[in-house]
Amino acid sequence: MSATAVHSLWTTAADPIDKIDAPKIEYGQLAPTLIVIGAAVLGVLIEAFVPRKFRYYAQLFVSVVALAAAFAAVVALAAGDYGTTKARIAAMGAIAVDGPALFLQGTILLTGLVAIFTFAERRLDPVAHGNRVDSFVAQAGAVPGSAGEQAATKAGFTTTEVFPLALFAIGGMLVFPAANDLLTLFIALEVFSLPLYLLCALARRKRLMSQEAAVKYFLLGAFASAFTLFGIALIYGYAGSVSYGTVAKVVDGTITSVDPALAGTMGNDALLLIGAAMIVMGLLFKVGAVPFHMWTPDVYQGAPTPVTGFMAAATKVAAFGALLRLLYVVLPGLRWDWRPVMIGVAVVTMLGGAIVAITQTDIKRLLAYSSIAHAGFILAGVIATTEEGISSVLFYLAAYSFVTIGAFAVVTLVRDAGGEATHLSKWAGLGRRSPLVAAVFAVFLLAFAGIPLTSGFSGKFAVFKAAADGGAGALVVVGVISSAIAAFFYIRVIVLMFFSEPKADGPTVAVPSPLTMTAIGVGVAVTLVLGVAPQYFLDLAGQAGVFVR
Amino acid sequence: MSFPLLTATAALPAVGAIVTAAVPAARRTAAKWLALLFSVATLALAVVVAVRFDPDGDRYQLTESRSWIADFGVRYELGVDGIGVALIALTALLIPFIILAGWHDADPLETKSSRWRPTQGFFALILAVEAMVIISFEATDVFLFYIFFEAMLIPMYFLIGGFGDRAHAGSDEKASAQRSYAAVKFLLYNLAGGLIMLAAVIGLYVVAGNFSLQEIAEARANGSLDMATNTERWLFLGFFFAFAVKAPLWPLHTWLPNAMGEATAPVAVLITAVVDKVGTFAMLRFCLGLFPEASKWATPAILVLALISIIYGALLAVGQRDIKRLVAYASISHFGFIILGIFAMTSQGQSGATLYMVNHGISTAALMLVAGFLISRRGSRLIADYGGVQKVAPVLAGTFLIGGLATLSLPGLAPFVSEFLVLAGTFARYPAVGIIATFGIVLAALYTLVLYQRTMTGPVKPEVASMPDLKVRELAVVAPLIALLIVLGVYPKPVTDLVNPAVEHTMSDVQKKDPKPEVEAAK
Amino acid sequence: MNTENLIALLVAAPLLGAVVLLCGGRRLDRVGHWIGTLLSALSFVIGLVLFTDMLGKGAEDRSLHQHLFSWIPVEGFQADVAFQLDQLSMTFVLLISGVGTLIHLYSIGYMEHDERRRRFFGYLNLFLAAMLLLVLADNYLLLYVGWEGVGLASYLLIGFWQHKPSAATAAKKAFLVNRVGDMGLSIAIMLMFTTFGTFAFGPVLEASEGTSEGKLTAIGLMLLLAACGKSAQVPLQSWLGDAMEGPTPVSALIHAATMVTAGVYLIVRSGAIFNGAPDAQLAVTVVGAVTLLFGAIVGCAKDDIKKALAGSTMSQIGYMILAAGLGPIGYVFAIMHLVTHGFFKAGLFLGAGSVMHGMNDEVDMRKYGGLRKYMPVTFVTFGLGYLAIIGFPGLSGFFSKDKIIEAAFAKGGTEGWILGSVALLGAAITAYYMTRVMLLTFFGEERWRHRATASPEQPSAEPAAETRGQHSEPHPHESPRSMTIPMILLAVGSVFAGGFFSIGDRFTHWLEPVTHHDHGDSPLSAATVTGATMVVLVVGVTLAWFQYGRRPVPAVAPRGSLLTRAARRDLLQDDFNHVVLVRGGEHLTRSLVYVDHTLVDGVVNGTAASVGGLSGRLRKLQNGYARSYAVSMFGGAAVLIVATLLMRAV
Amino acid sequence: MNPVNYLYLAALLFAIGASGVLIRRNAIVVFMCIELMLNACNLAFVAFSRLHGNLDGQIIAFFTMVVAAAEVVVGLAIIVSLFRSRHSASVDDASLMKL
Repeated sequence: MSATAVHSLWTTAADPIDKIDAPKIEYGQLAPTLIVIGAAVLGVLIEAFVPRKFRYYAQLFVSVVALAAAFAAVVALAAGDYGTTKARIAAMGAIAVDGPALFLQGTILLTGLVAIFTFAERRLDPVAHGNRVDSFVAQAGAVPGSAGEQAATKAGFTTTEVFPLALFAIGGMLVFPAANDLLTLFIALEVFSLPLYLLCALARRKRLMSQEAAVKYFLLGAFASAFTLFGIALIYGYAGSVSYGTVAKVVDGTITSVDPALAGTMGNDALLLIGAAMIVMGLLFKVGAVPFHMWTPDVYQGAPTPVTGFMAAATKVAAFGALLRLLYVVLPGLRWDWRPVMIGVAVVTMLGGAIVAITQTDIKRLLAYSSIAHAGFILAGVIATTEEGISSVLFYLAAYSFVTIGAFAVVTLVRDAGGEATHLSKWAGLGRRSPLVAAVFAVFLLAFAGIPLTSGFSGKFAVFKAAADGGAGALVVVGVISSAIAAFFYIRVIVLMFFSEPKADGPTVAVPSPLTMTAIGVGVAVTLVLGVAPQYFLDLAGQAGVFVR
Repeated sequence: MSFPLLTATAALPAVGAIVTAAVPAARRTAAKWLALLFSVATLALAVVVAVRFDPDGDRYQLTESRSWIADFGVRYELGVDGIGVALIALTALLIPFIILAGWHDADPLETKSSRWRPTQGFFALILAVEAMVIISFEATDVFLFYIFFEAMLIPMYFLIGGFGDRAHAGSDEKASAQRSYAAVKFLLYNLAGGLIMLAAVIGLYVVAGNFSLQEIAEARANGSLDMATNTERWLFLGFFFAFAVKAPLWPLHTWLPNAMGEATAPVAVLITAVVDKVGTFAMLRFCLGLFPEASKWATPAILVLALISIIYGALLAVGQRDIKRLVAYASISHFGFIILGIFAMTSQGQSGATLYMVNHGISTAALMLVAGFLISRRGSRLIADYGGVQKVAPVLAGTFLIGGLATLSLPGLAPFVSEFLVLAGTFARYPAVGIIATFGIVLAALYTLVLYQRTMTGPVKPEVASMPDLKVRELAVVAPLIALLIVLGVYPKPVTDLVNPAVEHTMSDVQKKDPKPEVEAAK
Repeated sequence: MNTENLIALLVAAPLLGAVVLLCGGRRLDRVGHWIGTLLSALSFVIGLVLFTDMLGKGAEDRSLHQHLFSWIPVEGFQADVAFQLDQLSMTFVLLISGVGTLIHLYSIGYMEHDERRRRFFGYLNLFLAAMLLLVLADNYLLLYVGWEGVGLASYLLIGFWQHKPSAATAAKKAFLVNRVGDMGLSIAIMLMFTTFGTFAFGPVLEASEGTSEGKLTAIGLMLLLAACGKSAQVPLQSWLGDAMEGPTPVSALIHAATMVTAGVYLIVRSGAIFNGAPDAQLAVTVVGAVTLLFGAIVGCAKDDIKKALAGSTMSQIGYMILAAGLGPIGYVFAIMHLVTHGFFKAGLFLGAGSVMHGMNDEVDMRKYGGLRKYMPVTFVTFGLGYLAIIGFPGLSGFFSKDKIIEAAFAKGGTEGWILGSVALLGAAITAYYMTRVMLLTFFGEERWRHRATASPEQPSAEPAAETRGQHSEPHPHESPRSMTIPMILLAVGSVFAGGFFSIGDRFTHWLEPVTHHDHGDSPLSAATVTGATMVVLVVGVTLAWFQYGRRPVPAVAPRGSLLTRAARRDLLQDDFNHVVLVRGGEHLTRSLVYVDHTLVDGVVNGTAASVGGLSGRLRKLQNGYARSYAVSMFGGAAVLIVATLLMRAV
Repeated sequence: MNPVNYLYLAALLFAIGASGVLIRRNAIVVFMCIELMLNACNLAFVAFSRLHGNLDGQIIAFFTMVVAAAEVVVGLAIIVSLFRSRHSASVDDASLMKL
C-alpha cells in the first residue's frame, strides 16, 4: 500500500474535530441486559456499604428483582414484536434484538433466577456456629483448613459476592447470543467467563477440588479465548471489519472488502477459513464439544453444585446462541466448508460423551459427560442449517437447561458427613429411603435419556427431525445409537436408586428450604409440560427462529 | 363431539394408577381393592367399546381427533378396528386377574422403612401399563403410538426390577442382582428397538409430512405419496425391528426368558400376555398398513425367522430347568406362530394370528399364574424341586394340566382354533413353511407334558408333601380363565366375526388375495 | 320327532358325565361310578333308538345329518360343528357305547378299592364322548377334535396311577407318539383345504374323484401317518405296549376295542381318497402286513399277559389296516373284523384283568398256571375269546379274519400272493401265541404256589395290591359279578357276532352304501383259503402245545434265541427310539440352550462389554492434567483448521 | 518492509505462547504464555488495522488489553489461592479430579 494513504489516515485522525455526535443507544431494547448489569454493580456497592448481616438478604432481593424485571423486559420486547417484525440491530450495530436473542435471553434469565434460588439455599449444610450457611466458602481468601478459615466460619462470614458475580455472568450471557460484532462477542465471552471462573473456586467443602477446578477452567478458558481472539483478528484481517453484517457480505462476495484497494492482497480465503475455525473452536469449548470438552467433567465435579448447575444450563444456552448466530448470520456463505466439519464434531461429541459416561462413578461427572453428549445432539440441530434447525435448537436449549438445573439441585440434597455424597455407590437404595427425591431425579434422568412424555424426548425429536429434514440423516442414526448407549448409564443410576439395597452408612436426604424446592419444582414442571404439551413452546421457538441481518 | 369413549377407556386405569399410588402407606389393602376396582371398571368400559363397535361398519370407529403437536405434524388420533377391539378387550380382561393373582406379591417385607410403599407402587404400575397398552392399541397416529410404545417400558421396567418373586428366599442379594439384570436387559433391548424405530419415525415424517395412519395409507393408495423402494424398505425395517424385539422374534428374544424368569408370575403374564402383544399388533397395523410393498419384500426372511422362533423356542423350552423360563420359551415359540400368521398374508393366517394373540394371552395367563401359585408354595422355580404334586393338590395339578393342554393347543381349547388357522393360512401360500411349523405342535406336547410329568406326577417329594391346594382367591383367578379357554375353543365365532372384516382391510392394504383351492382353480 | 336331533345327545350324555364327575368333587365319590355307567348306558340306548330308526329306512336315505353351529367361520375357511350318522358311524356308535357300557360296569368292581374311582369314571366318560365325536363328525376338523380328545383321555387313563413313574412316562409317550400321527392328520386337512377349499366329508369325497392322483396320494399318506399313530401301526406302534401300564379296563376299552381302531375308521371313511391313490393304498397294505407280523412276533415273546395281548391287538389291527388298504374289496371286512375283534379282544382283556384281580395283580404268566378250576367263569369266557381270535371255525374271528385273508389274495398279482401269505402266516402265529397264553395261564402246574408272587425286580403293578396281602401266596378266586357279567356278554358276542354278520352277507349289505363293495376275483377259491387257514391254525396250536403244554414252564424265561430276545424288547424298536430320538433330542436341546446363552445372548452382551471396555480406555485420557487437556484442545483446533481448509481444497 | 511480516510475527508469537501453555508446569508461567498469545492477537489486530487503513483493529487492541488486565486480576486471585493452599503453583499437582 502506498505511504500517502497512510499519511492521510493519520492526518485526518489528527485533525481537530469541533463536535462529536453522541452514539445512539436504544436503551429500551437493551433493557434486559442493562438491568442485570446495573443490578450487578448495585450488588458490588452493597458488598461495600451494607453491614454484613443484611448483605445476604439485600443481595438475594436485588438479584431476584433484577432478574425478574429483566425477564419482564424480555417478555415486553417479545410482545412488542421485537422478536419478529420489529427485529433490529441496536447499539450502533453492536447488539441484535431479534427472535433468537430474546428467546435465549428469556431462557437464560429464567435459568439464572432458578439458579439464584439454589445459590441462596441455606438449609442443607449443617448449622455452623449458630448460623446457617450456604454452599459457598466463608472467606475465599482463607487457606482451607487454616485457623483463618475457622475464624471466618465462626464469625459467620459468607461470600455474598456470589450474587453480583452471578449477575455479571448472566449479563455477559445475555449479550453473548445477541452480539452482532466479533468484538462484542469476545467481550461478552470474557464478561460471563471471568465471574464463572471465580464462582468455581468458592465451594465451602472440598475446597482443594474447587480451587483446582477453578484453575483448570480458568487456564483452559483463557487459552480458548486466546484462540477465539486470534480468529477474530484473522477475520478482521480478511474482511476489514468485525461487524457481522459486513463480514457476511464479504464472505458471500456481495462486497469484496471495505477497502477496495486492499481486496487484492487481503481477500484471502485462508485467513477467513482459519479465523472462522478458531472462533468456532472457542465457542465449541464453551459448549463442551469433543475434543474441547475435557475441562467439563473436572470443573463440573469441583465447582459448588449450584454453580455447576448454573454453568451447565446457562453457559450452554448462551454459547449455542452465539454459535448459531455466527454460523447462520456470518458464515452462511461458508456452509459447505463448515458443515462437514461440524458433522464430524457432532458425531464424536455424541458418541464420546455417551461412551465415556458409561464408566463414571461420580454423579456430577456423569452429568458432565451427559451434558457433553447433549451438546452433540444440539449440534445436530445446528447443522440442519434451516430455520427449523434454529427453532429446534432453541427449544432443545430451553428444555435441556431446566432439566439440568433441576438435576443438580437434587444432587445438592443428597448429603453425608463430607457434604454432598456424589459418589454413585452412595446413591444405592435411595429410592427406598426417600422415594420422592429418587422419583424426581428419575424423572430428570428419563428426560436426559429422551423417554417420551418428557421434555427430553420432544427436544430430541425436534432436533433430529430438523437434522433429517436438513439432509443429515446419518447424523440422526448416530444420534439414535448414542442415545441407546446413553440410556444405559441413566438406567444404571435408576437401578442403583431403586433396585439395590440401601447401604448402612448411606447418605441422608436434607430437607431443603422453599428456595431449592422451587428450583426443583420448576424443573419437574417444565420437564413434564414440555414433554406432554410442547406445542405452545414449539410455536414460540418457531416464531423466534429468524435472525436479523 | 360425542363422548370420547376410547380416551376414557385409556384414561380410567391411568387415573386409577394415580389414585392407587396416592394411598397412604398403611392402607395397603385399600390400595389393592382400589386397583381391582379400577381394573374392573376399565373392563366394563372395554365391554362398552366392544358393544358399540360395529364389525361391518367403517374400518376405524369411535374415532377421536384433536390437534396436539402441530409442529411435528402430530395429532391425537384414536380409533379402533376389530383387531384393536379384541386386544383391548383381552387387556382389560386380564388385568383384574393379574391384580388378583398378585394380591400378596408386593406386601412389603418388614425391613423396609415406612416411607417405602411397594404395594401401592406395584398396583399403580400395573394400572399404568394397562393404560399405556390400551392407548397404543387405539392410536391411529404413528407418533402417538410410538410415544406410548416407548413410555410403556418404564413402568414395566420397575415392575420387573422392583418386584421379583420371593422364589429364592436364601440369597436375596443374588436374587436382586439377577432381577435388576433382567430389568435392565428388558429395558435396553426394547429401548434400542424403540430408538431405531424413532429414526424410522422421523424418516417417515420427512417422507410423508404427517403421522396419520389413515392419511398416509390413503396418500399411498391414490399415489399422491410415493416412497422410493429403498426408503420404504429402510423405514419398514426400522419399525419392524422395534416390534420384533417386543414380540419377541428370534434372535432378539433373549430378554424375555430373563424378564419372565425374574419377575413375579403376574408381571410375567403382563409381559407376555399383554405388553408383547403390542409388538405383534403393531406389525399387523403399522408394518403392513404403512409399508405394504416392503412387507411383501421382507416376507420370506420374516417367515424364516418365525419358523426358527417356533422350533427353536420349543426346543429350548424342552431344555429348561426353570418353570417360568420354560413358559417364556414356549411363548417365544407361540409368537413365532403369530408372526407366521401375520406374514403369510392370507385371511386365515391373519385372522388366526389375531385370534392367537387373544388365546395365547389367556392360555399363558392360566398356565403362568398357576405356576406362580405353585412356586409361591414351594419357594422354588426349579422343576427338579417338585414331584407328585397332583397327589397333594389335585385341583392345582388339574388346572395346571389344562393350562398346559391349552399351551399345546389341544383341540377343543381356544388356542387350537387360532393355531390351526395360522397353519392352514400359511400352508395355503407356503406349503413347506406350513409343514415345518407343524412340527412345533409335537414339540409343544413334549415340553408341556415333560413339565407336567416332572412336577405333578411320580412319588410325592417330601418338600411338597404339605402343599396346600388352591385357595378361593386363586381359584377365582384360574377358573374363569379356563372357562374362557373352553368357550372360545368351542365357540370362537364372536371373536372371528369381530376380526374378519378388519383382516380383510389389512389384506387389501397389502393387495393380497387368498390363493384359490385347486378344484375351483381348475374350474 | 325327527331323529337326527338325537345325534348330539350321543356325545352330550357322556360329556355331561365327564364334566359332572370331574368338577363334582368328593361329595360324588359314592355315586360317581353309577352316574358314569348310567350315562354311557344312556348313550348306548340312544344309539339303539337311532339304529332301529335307521333300519326302518331305505338303504340310501339312512344317512342322517345334524348341523349344530358354525364353529370357525373365517374368509374361505368354514368349519362347522355338525354330525353325520350313517351306517359306518352307526356301527361304531353301537360298538363304542355298547362295549363301553360293559366296561364301565366291569370297572365298578375292578376299581372298587381305588379312592380315585370317581375320577376314573370321569375319564372313561370323557373318552366315550371324544370317541363318539370322532366317529360322528361330518368333517375332518371336527374329527380331529375327537381324535385328539381320545388321545387326551387315553393319556389320562394310561397315567391314571400317576404316582408310578412308569405309568406317567407311558402316558406321556403315548400322547407324544400320537401327536406325531396327529401331525399327519392336520397336514392332511390343510392339504384338503388347499385342494378342495373345504374339509367336510361330503364335498371332499365327492371332489376327490376328479382330483390329481399326486394330491390324493399325498393326502392319503398323511392320513395313513395319522392312522399309524392312533392304531399303533409300524412305525408308530411303540406306545401301545407301554400303554398297558393303565388299569386293565382301560386296556380293554381303549387299547383293544375302540380307540386303537380309529385309524381303520379314518382310512375306511376316506375310502374315496384312497381309491384314487393306488400308491397310498399300497402303502397302507404294506403297513398293515408288516404290523400284523410285528405284533404277532412280539406277542409270542412277552411273558406279561397284558403285553402279550397288546401285541396281539397290534397284529389284529394290522389285519384291519391291511384289509382297508385293499380298497372296496376290503373295507367291509376291515370293519367287520374290527367289530368282532372289539368283542373278543375286550373279552380277553377283561379276562386277563379278572385273572390279575385274583392273583394280586401279578402279570407274569410264568407265575400263573392251572387257574381254570379256581376261576371257571373267567376260564370259559377267556377260552371262548381265545377260540374266536385264533379263528376257530364257527366263531367270530373265523369269519372276519378268513374274509380278510381271502380279500388279500383277491387283490391279485404278486402283491395279492405276498399279502395273502403274510396274512396266513399271521394266522399261524396268532394261533401259536394265543395258545401259549392260554396254556400258561389256565393249564399246567400251579406255579404260583410256594412263592412270593411279587418278585422284587418286578414291582407289583397296582396300588390296590398294597391293601391286599403282598408277598404272601395268592388265593386265586373268581371275580365279583359286576366283573363277570360283562365278560360273559362279550364272550357271547365273540362267539356269535361273526356268524350273525356273515350269514347272507348282512354286514356287507349294511355297509355297502357307505363303503361300496366289490368282490375281487380271488385266484383261490374261498374253500381253499379256509382250508389253508385251518391248517396253519392247527400247526400253530400244536407248536404251542409242544412247547408249553408238554414240558414244564421255567419260572424265569430262558435266554432264548436272538429273535426271542429282540421280540421281548419289541424288536428293539424302543431302543432305536431311545438312542436316536430321546438321546439325540436331549443333546440337541442341551446344545441349543448353550448356544442361546453363549451365542445369541453373547453377541449382545459382547457388544455391551466392548463398549464398556472402550469407555474404560477413553476414560484414561481424562488424566486430570490441565496441560494434556490443553494439548487435546490444541490438537482439536489444528484438526478443525486443517479440515476446514481441506473442505475448501476438495 | 512488507507489513505481512508483522502477521507472521504475530502468528509466531501466538505459536510460542500456545506451546508454552502446553509445555510449562508453573501456573503463573502458563498464564503468562496466554497473555503472550493475547498480545500476539493485538499485534495482528494492529497490523491488519494498518493494512486496512481503518482504526477498528487498534481499538480492539485496547479492548484486548483491558480484558487481559481483567483476566490477570481473576487469574492471579485463583492461582494465588491455589498456591496458598497447596504451596505449589504447578498445574500438574492440581490433578485431584481425573478419569
